[in-house]
Parts: sequence; structure tokens; C-alpha cells
Amino acid sequence: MPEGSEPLLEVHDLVVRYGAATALDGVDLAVGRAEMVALVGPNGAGKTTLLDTVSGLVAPAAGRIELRGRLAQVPEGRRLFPEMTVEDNLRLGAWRVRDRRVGPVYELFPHLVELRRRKAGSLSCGEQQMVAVGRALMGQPDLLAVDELSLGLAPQIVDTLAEHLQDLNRRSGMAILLVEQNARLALDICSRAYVIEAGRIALSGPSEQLRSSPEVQAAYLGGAYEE
Amino acid sequence: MIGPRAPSRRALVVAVLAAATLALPPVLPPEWQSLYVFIGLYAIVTCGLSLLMGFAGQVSLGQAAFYAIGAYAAAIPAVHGAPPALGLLTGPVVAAAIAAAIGVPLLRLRGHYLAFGTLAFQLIVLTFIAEAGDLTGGDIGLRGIPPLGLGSLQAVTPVQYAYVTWLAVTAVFLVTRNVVRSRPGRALRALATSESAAAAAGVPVAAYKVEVFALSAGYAGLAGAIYAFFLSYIAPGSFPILLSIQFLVMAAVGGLGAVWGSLVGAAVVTLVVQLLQEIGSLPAMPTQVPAVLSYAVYALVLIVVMLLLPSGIVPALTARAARRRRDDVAPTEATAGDDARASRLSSVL
Amino acid sequence: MTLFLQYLAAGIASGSTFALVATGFVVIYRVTGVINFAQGVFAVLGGFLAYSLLHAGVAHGLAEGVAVLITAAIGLVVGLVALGRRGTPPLASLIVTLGLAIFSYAVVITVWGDLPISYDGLSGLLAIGGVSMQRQYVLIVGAAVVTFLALALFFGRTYLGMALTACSSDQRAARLMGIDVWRMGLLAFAVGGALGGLAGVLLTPLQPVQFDSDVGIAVNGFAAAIFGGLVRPVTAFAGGLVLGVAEAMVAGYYRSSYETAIALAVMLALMLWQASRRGPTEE
Amino acid sequence: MITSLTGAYSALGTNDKLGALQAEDEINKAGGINGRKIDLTILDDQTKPDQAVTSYNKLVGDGVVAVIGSSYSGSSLAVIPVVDRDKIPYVSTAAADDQVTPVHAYVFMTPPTAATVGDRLLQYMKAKGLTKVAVLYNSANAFAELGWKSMKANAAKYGVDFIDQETNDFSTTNYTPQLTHVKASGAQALMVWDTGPGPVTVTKQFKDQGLGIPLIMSHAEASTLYAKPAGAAAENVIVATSLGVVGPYLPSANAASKVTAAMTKTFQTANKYYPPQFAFDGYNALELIADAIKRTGATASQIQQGLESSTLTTPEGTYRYSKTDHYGLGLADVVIARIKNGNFVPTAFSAALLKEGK
Repeated sequence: MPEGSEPLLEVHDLVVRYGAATALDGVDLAVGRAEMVALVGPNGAGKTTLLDTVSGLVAPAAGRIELRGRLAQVPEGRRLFPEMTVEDNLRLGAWRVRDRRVGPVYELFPHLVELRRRKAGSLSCGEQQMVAVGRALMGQPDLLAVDELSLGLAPQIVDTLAEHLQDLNRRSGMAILLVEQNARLALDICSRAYVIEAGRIALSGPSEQLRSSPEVQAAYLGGAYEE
Repeated sequence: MIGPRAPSRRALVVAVLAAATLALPPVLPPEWQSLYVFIGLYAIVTCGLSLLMGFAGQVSLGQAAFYAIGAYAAAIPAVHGAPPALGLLTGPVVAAAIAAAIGVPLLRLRGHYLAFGTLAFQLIVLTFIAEAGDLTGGDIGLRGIPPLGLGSLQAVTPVQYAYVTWLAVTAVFLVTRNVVRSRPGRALRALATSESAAAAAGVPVAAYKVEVFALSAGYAGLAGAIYAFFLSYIAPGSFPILLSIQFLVMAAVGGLGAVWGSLVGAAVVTLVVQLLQEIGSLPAMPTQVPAVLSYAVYALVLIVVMLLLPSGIVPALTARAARRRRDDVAPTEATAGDDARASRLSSVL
Repeated sequence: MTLFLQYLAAGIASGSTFALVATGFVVIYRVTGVINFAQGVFAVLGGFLAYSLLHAGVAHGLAEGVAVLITAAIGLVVGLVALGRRGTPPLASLIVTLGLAIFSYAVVITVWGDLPISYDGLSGLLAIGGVSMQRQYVLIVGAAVVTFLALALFFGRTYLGMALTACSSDQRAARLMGIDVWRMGLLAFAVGGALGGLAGVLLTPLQPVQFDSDVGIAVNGFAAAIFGGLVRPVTAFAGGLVLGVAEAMVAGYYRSSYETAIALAVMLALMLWQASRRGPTEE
Repeated sequence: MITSLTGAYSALGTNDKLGALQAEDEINKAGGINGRKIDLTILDDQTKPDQAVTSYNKLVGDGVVAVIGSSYSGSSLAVIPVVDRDKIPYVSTAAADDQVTPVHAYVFMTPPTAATVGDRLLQYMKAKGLTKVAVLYNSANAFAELGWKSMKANAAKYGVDFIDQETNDFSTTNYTPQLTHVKASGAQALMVWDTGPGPVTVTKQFKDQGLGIPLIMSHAEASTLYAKPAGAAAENVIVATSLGVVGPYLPSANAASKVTAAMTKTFQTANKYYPPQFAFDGYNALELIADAIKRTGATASQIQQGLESSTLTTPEGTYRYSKTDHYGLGLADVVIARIKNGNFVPTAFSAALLKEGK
């Protein structure tokens, strides 16, 4: 993490339990302003739980979360309101803020303009992911958490969306927390990453460093990493 | 340490319970004897409903319809001279057969649709009973049902019916335990959790659903048959929609999916109602006090139990006991599973 | 033909009453996932409150309006108890609403006694050609149509309505937007209470109510509501009309003793037909 | 006493209870029966047949000598088999004729039978020249169905022809189709057999539809439970009642007028309203039992013998139970009343009969 600046999000020693099962066990994590951070790990490692806890959907059993700004989440599986139009979906994203103008999102994703009256449920997965990102942006977040950006999408679409995110981060200084099973993608576009396994942070550090770590290569990158 | 000893302790508990059950009827005061019969009958119906809701994830708001069908199927032949004991067979069999027949189309409906379907079914059954006067005695009711018996052996007193009833309770619980532990039983649990997952795993979902529906109807039919002989009078008014709702309440209060839950639910609800009635009919109670008291207190008990123990009494108790044991024994997967099941079940309704 | 139209009119009239009761079920279920067994209670309380206000000399219209406002507040209280602590499962909530319905019996008996009440609404008939309808029923049909239009506009066009729809569509996503699903649930209960109260103040002149009339009222309303899967107001309206018209036709051309049974069977058959066409009906 | 203190019939049962308590109080204040006081235990049947049996078992277990039954006929019919078994005198306040036809040795009833009421109504129709009559009955209601059946069986004797027969079920709320039929049939009057909210709804819709023929109700509607919610629409409706309901209009020559005046005065002082039919039933049931005990003794079989030889004048008329007659009241105890300003007033037809003591 860059020295000096106070991080946007700090998570200290977080513990989350579902009944008898422990989902998160002493997790520490931080995201600085204007930073792009990846959270990588296998299915069921606790990635989504961590996001939900930070978003306030799940109550922690122990630990501390400090969020110095607004957070918006793009949930796994998009979770649009399928029977509502694209535009209504976007507008609902602005529930917390007063400004419900959808213009900025259309500027970012011009393709959505022609879809604005369509029911969200009738869109393709890629289009839905655009709406989901757009809906989160309507909440004017300082930190955008994206849960499984690439899930179920064609590679070209993932690339386009990833470029959009990088663009957002560069231009507006919006911090992004990218939660991914696709470690290759995540390490490519983020500067720093955490690896979570069975509810604990197993590794963390700059993407470069993790990319060359033998464990990561074996577990997440399918052997030797090629540039 | 506790593991190996647990089964024998459990057997001991069951044996003590069984002995108490057997010893109780003759020493109970008279009004408690018929109450004892009703608790048993309600436990049988509730057990079927629990099985249906807890293990097959299906809801019935019309379980009293099968209770009624069982009662009429047992009573009508007996009134016409058939040996009354035969009714203990015709009651459950006819109820189960009708459930199987209507289950095939009806169980295509799910969740609330099925709840409505069963409710509508009960209203239709009640109309049929009221209109088929020649067969059923119509709304006036069917009277002169002979006492249960084989040859010279007749059950007449509440004590005798208490034994008949609790024998039936035991049989029903044993059947239920076996069903729950059998391979189909595990498949059923899968059904309640996720129907599509169960189907994907090769469980014949539709057939199992109909079977559980028929089994639960059979239980209700058996209880209905005993009810008919015990009261020797049945009428559509004996099987209102409110009775179906009462069964649902018993299942929810006791806890879904638990054999013991149905017993506890039936006993708690019946006893609370009875206690309130006793208090309400104390001398010197002003006119409207009995009604106000019984409605208000019954409602408050219901609300408080469901808010504090949303998964029912028995699952809450087992969870607590398991938590206490957790220090001694390894993880309690079962409990976590039960909690998860209870919350999943709640999404059924 | 006139006879047929007469039965049709009668069916639309009673169907509208079922539909009006159904709206409350729909609004509450749509947002909270709770089938509110106390829905009939709002109608009963609405009737009793309007009765008391009318007897206290409050003018017609105002009395009913105030009664509806009070039932909205009662709806809020019912919601507070029924939704309980956050995360109370819907089955528990359902049993709690049942408990609240029974509790209302104690309240009604304490305040108003156990005798049935009624008051005068619009009297006389509206006749067009050979077909007539009681004026009070005309009022109910009108109220039902207005209510359904208003609900459709509210849920479809207003921001608040869309937020409520979002809660019913995907609670998790709604919460991620920052929508307080629990508060929205309370709001839904208040609206449901008002709609139930509205049904009650309009129905009481036609059929007397007593403390336990809620069951009959709720069963018909539930039947109408379920037709639209408890979430679609317009199909619930259709459900009410199917039920009402089927009953009137059975009573008109066959025997009224079978009207409820046959009407319910018709609804079941339609639902099964829908289920077989669309595959298993979604929950 | 078993009665419905909760459930659908609580309004009836509560008044049964008040009536019986008043009788207990009067008898005990007057020194009891042969010096012994009456101890009345009242249990709820929740308007449910099975609860009635549970409550009955408790009473018998407590050693009661006689039981007063529920105004819910389902409860009464459920209890009768056990009454037969235990041989405990049982005086029912329910109106279903089937309780006493055929005669059960230990079962008696206080309300007038539907057959008696039906005959009286037919007399009235004949006297008024109403020969073509329509009927609307609730086929999901035991009382209504029995009442209608016995009336239909006797109609020919009085030259009354039921030219249109309409039914309704437990949940009918819109009677337009039935009333349309009645209108088209050309009937001179509409007779209704039902209980509960149905008759109120019929009355209101009947008025709105402007049928312009007399509306006639059975004795189930002879109380404020019907007259109050029906309100202005009930004006001029014809209702069959017992003597007690028209108590204030009884000519002093009538045997029941004095006891009725005394009973209703006490009741009104205590409860602030005129006693409904059900209060008379509860009151009479205990009076009949007390009278039997006084004459023949206090064991179950003595009470049964006493009841079978009763001749007791009560606010509902004079009961004359016998070995073959366990309902006791006769045609002279049924009044055809008209509702005026919410009150039940004897029709001219009945006023004349009351004067003659018939």
C-alpha cells in the first residue's frame, strides 16, 4: 500500500461465522484511495462473505471495519432486477444519493442508451454486467467492489469491461476492489492483490510479486505464467 | 466418552417415556383422558404435516380434509354394519389413495400455489360432505357410529381410546423414523433443500412428492378414523379450515422436520388452549372474559414462541443441547444442518 | 342474454370485493415475502372503526377515510411485530400474523363486543337495460379499478414504488443499493393495512362483520391474490373476477350450494393449466 | 353447563350462560331446591364438537347430576351418544330437531323445534293468502336444512306451494342470482332459513333489489344479532319468535306474561339489554331441571323422570315434556312478529291468537 495516505478501507482481524461454521477467520485487508486491488481465491474461500461484511449485509463476529467513503458493490451474478427496464435499474442504484441522472453512465457505456427501455432480464450476460457496473456507479462510490466480473462472460467482453474499469480508476481516481476466481485477469489489471484461502489471507503483496510466486502459479495460474 | 453411552441413555429415555405413556391414562382425571386422546390424534396428523413440510418441502393448508376423509371412510362402512376395526384400515387407505390421486396434478403446483390448492381442496371436500347427505349425513352429521372393536372386544371409554390412539402414535412414529432414515428419506431431504438438485441427482422427484403427500394424508386419515369412533359423531363442522391452520401451528411451534416436534407441538398447543379454557370458565368470570382471555393469551403465546424460537421448540432445544455438548464432542454438523434446514424450510411458505 | 349479463354483473361485483381484499395480500407479500394471515383483520377493523365514527356523528366519506388511515397505522404495528427481529423467516412471520389475527379477536370483543355490526352505504340499484347492480357494489367496482390503476402506477412509475418492487425482486441486490428492506417491509404493511381497511369500510354495508369475519374475507382475497402468484396486482384482479363470475354463474345456472366449491375448482384448474404450460410455476 | 363461550357461536353461548346464571341466582336466593343450593359449572366448547365431548367428560367426572347443552347443534349432537351411554339428563339449548326425534331417553331441548316453527309460519302464510312462496336456505347449515325440510313436508297441508327453491352456501356474499330467480318466479313471499351473517346480507340486498314482497325469517333471526346489523333494511321483515322475544307485547292473559316480565326485568337490570332468545333458553333449561329435582329427586334417573313429567310455564311458554315429547313447546308458543323500529312486534295474526291463548 502506498505510504502516507490514509486508506479508504481498512479491515482488521475480521471474523465471520454462519452458525457453527467459521467463514472468515482473522482477515486483514486494506484498499488505498485510487488503488486497484484484487482479492483472489478458490470457490468458498470467503471472498463474497468478506464483501458482504464490508457492505454491511453480514454482521461480523469480531474485528473492525473502517470505510472512509462510499462503497458500491457489483454483486456476483449481476443480480439486476429482471422485470425492470435498464434505466430503472440504473436509477435505483442512486437510492443513497440524490442525483438520479443516468447521463454519466450512458457516456461510459454508450451501448446502454439503445437498451434503456428493454427489460434487464432480456439482455445478454455482457450487457447485464454493463448495467450492473453502471448501477453501482450511480451510487457515486469512492470504492467500487466488483464480485466476479468475468464469471460466465466471453473473453473479449471481459477485456472490454476490464478496460472500462481501469479507465474509471485512472480518470476519476475511483478505488476498485476486484474479487475474482480468474487470478490471471485480476493480477493483470490490479496493482496489489490478496490471496484468500479457507477464510484466511494466505498471501498478499504487489501483483508482480504474487505473479511470480510458485504457490500462486501452481494453484491459480495453471503452471508457469506467461506474459 | 459420551458417544458410546448416548444410545443406551437414549433408549432409556424412550423406555421411560413409553412406560409413562402407558401408565398415564387410567390415573388421569376424566377430562384429561379425552384430552390425552386428542393430543395423540393431533400429534399423528402433525407428524404427517411435518414430514410433508419438513422433508418434502411441501405445504398443506388443508390437512384437516384428510382427517375428515379418514373419519368418513372409517365411519360410513361401520354405520352400515361393517366391523368397526376395518375402519382403522379404510380410513388411512382411502385418505392416502385420494391424496395420491389428487397429488399427481396438485403437486405440480409449488409453494403458495400448493398451499392454496390444499386449502381449496378442503373447502371442496367440505362442500361435498355437506351435499352428499345420503352417504354422509350432510351438514347434520353422521351419527350412531359404533364403538371401535373386534367381536366382543370394544373400546368405549376414553382410557381405552387413549391406548388405541397412542398405539397408533407409536406406529406412526416408527414408520416416520424409518422413512426419514431410509434412502428415500435422504432423497426427501434433498427434495426439501433443492428440488432441482435432487432431480439432477437422479431422485424421482415427482413420484416421491406424491408418496410423501399420500403418506401424510394416510396419517391424517388414521387419526380421523380413531376420532370418528371416539366421538361417534362427525359433521363438516368438525373439520373447519381453522383446524388445518391449527395443525400448521402445531407443526411450526413444535418444529418442522422433527418427529418429536409434532408431539411437542400438538401437546403444547392443546394444553395451552385447555388451560385457558379452564381459567376462562372459573366462576365469577365476567361475560366476555373467557373469549378475550383465551384469544389474547393464545395469540401472545403463539407470537412469542415464533419470534423467540422461529424454527420451533424442538429444533431450538436440540440446538441448545448440541451446543452444550460441543465442548465434549467434535463438531455438530447435524445441528448446523438442522438450522440451515429450518431456515430453508421457512422459505417454502 | 339479459340473465347472463345480470349474473356477469353480479360476478364482477363480488369479484371486485375479492380483488380489493387481494391487493393487500399482494402488496405485503411482494415486498416482504410474508403471507399476511391478518389481512382479513384490517377489513374487520376498518368496518368497526367506520361504524364507531359514523355513530359518533362523523360524516360518511370522512369516517371511512379516517378508518382507513387508522388501519394503515395498525398495518404498521402488525408489520413491526410480524417482521420481528431482522431475519425472522417467513414461516415464523406467517404464524405470527396468524397470532395477531387471533389477538385482534380479543381486541374487537373488548372494544365492540361480539355482536355483528353493519351500517348503511349507498342504497338502491343502478340499472342499465335489464341489468342491475347495487350502488354499493358499483362503488366497490370503481374503487377496485382505481386501486389497481394506482398500484400499477405506484409500483411501475414512482421511485419509491420501484424500490419496493426491487425488494420483492431481489432482496440482496436491493440491500446492496442501500435500500432498507426491513423499513420497506413496514411500509408495505402500512399500505396493506390501508388497502385492507378500504376493503372493509366498503364491504361492511353489504355484509355484516363480527370479530371473526376475517377468515372468510381473507380466504376469498387469498384465492384471488394467489392467481397472480401473490405478486402481480393485475392478475390478482383477474383472479378476483374469475372467482366472482364463476360463483355467480354457478349460482345463476346451477345451485348456489356449489358456488364456492366449483369456483375454487375452476381457479385450481386454471392454475394447473398455467403450471403445465409454463413448466413448474415459479415461487 | 357446556356452551360456546369462544368461537363462532360465542354471542349465543354467552347469553345462554347469562340466562342460566340468572336462574341459578334466583333459585339459590329463594333458598335453593328443597333447601339445597344449585351449583352450576360452566365450561366452554369453543363451538367445536370434540371440545364439547371433552368438557362433558369433565363435568361427568366431577359428578354432576344433569348437563345443560350447547346452543351449537354440532356440539349437542356430538354429546348425545355419550349422554345415552352415561344416562345423564341433558337439556339442550340448540335448535336442531334431530336431538329429540327420535327420542333419546335423557335428551331434552328448550327452543321450539323447527317443525313447530315451520307449521306456525305455514299457518301465517295461509292466513295471509301467500300460497306461492319462494325459499332460500343454507344447504351447508344443519339447522336451516332441517327447518326447511320439515316445512316443505307440511306445506301441502296448508295449501302453500314453494314455487322456487334457492340455496346458498357458507360463504355466499352476493345474492343477486338467487334474488333474480325469485323475482322471475312470481312468488308472493320469500322465506329464508339460515343463521349468522347470511340473513342480514339477504335482507339488505332484498331491500335494494326492491322485490316488494314480504320477507319471512325463521326464529334464528329473532334477536338483535340479526335486527341490529340489518338496520333499516329489516323494517317490516316477518320473523318467527318465541314468546319471550315479544315479551313486552304479551297480553296479561297469556300464561307466560308474568314470568317473562319478571325474568326480563332482572336480566335488563343486570345486563342493560333485553334478553335475546338464547338467554331464555339457558334460563329455562336450568328452571326445568330445578323443577324436576323439586318434584322427583336429585339423582340422574329421578331428574329424567321429573323432566318427562314437566309442565312448567317459563318466559318461552309452557313446556309439557312427556315420554314421547322431549321438546315440550307447542304452536301456541311461537309468535309471528314484524320488525318495527328494530323491535319485534307481534303481527295482527299473532296478536289475535295470543289474545285467544292459542
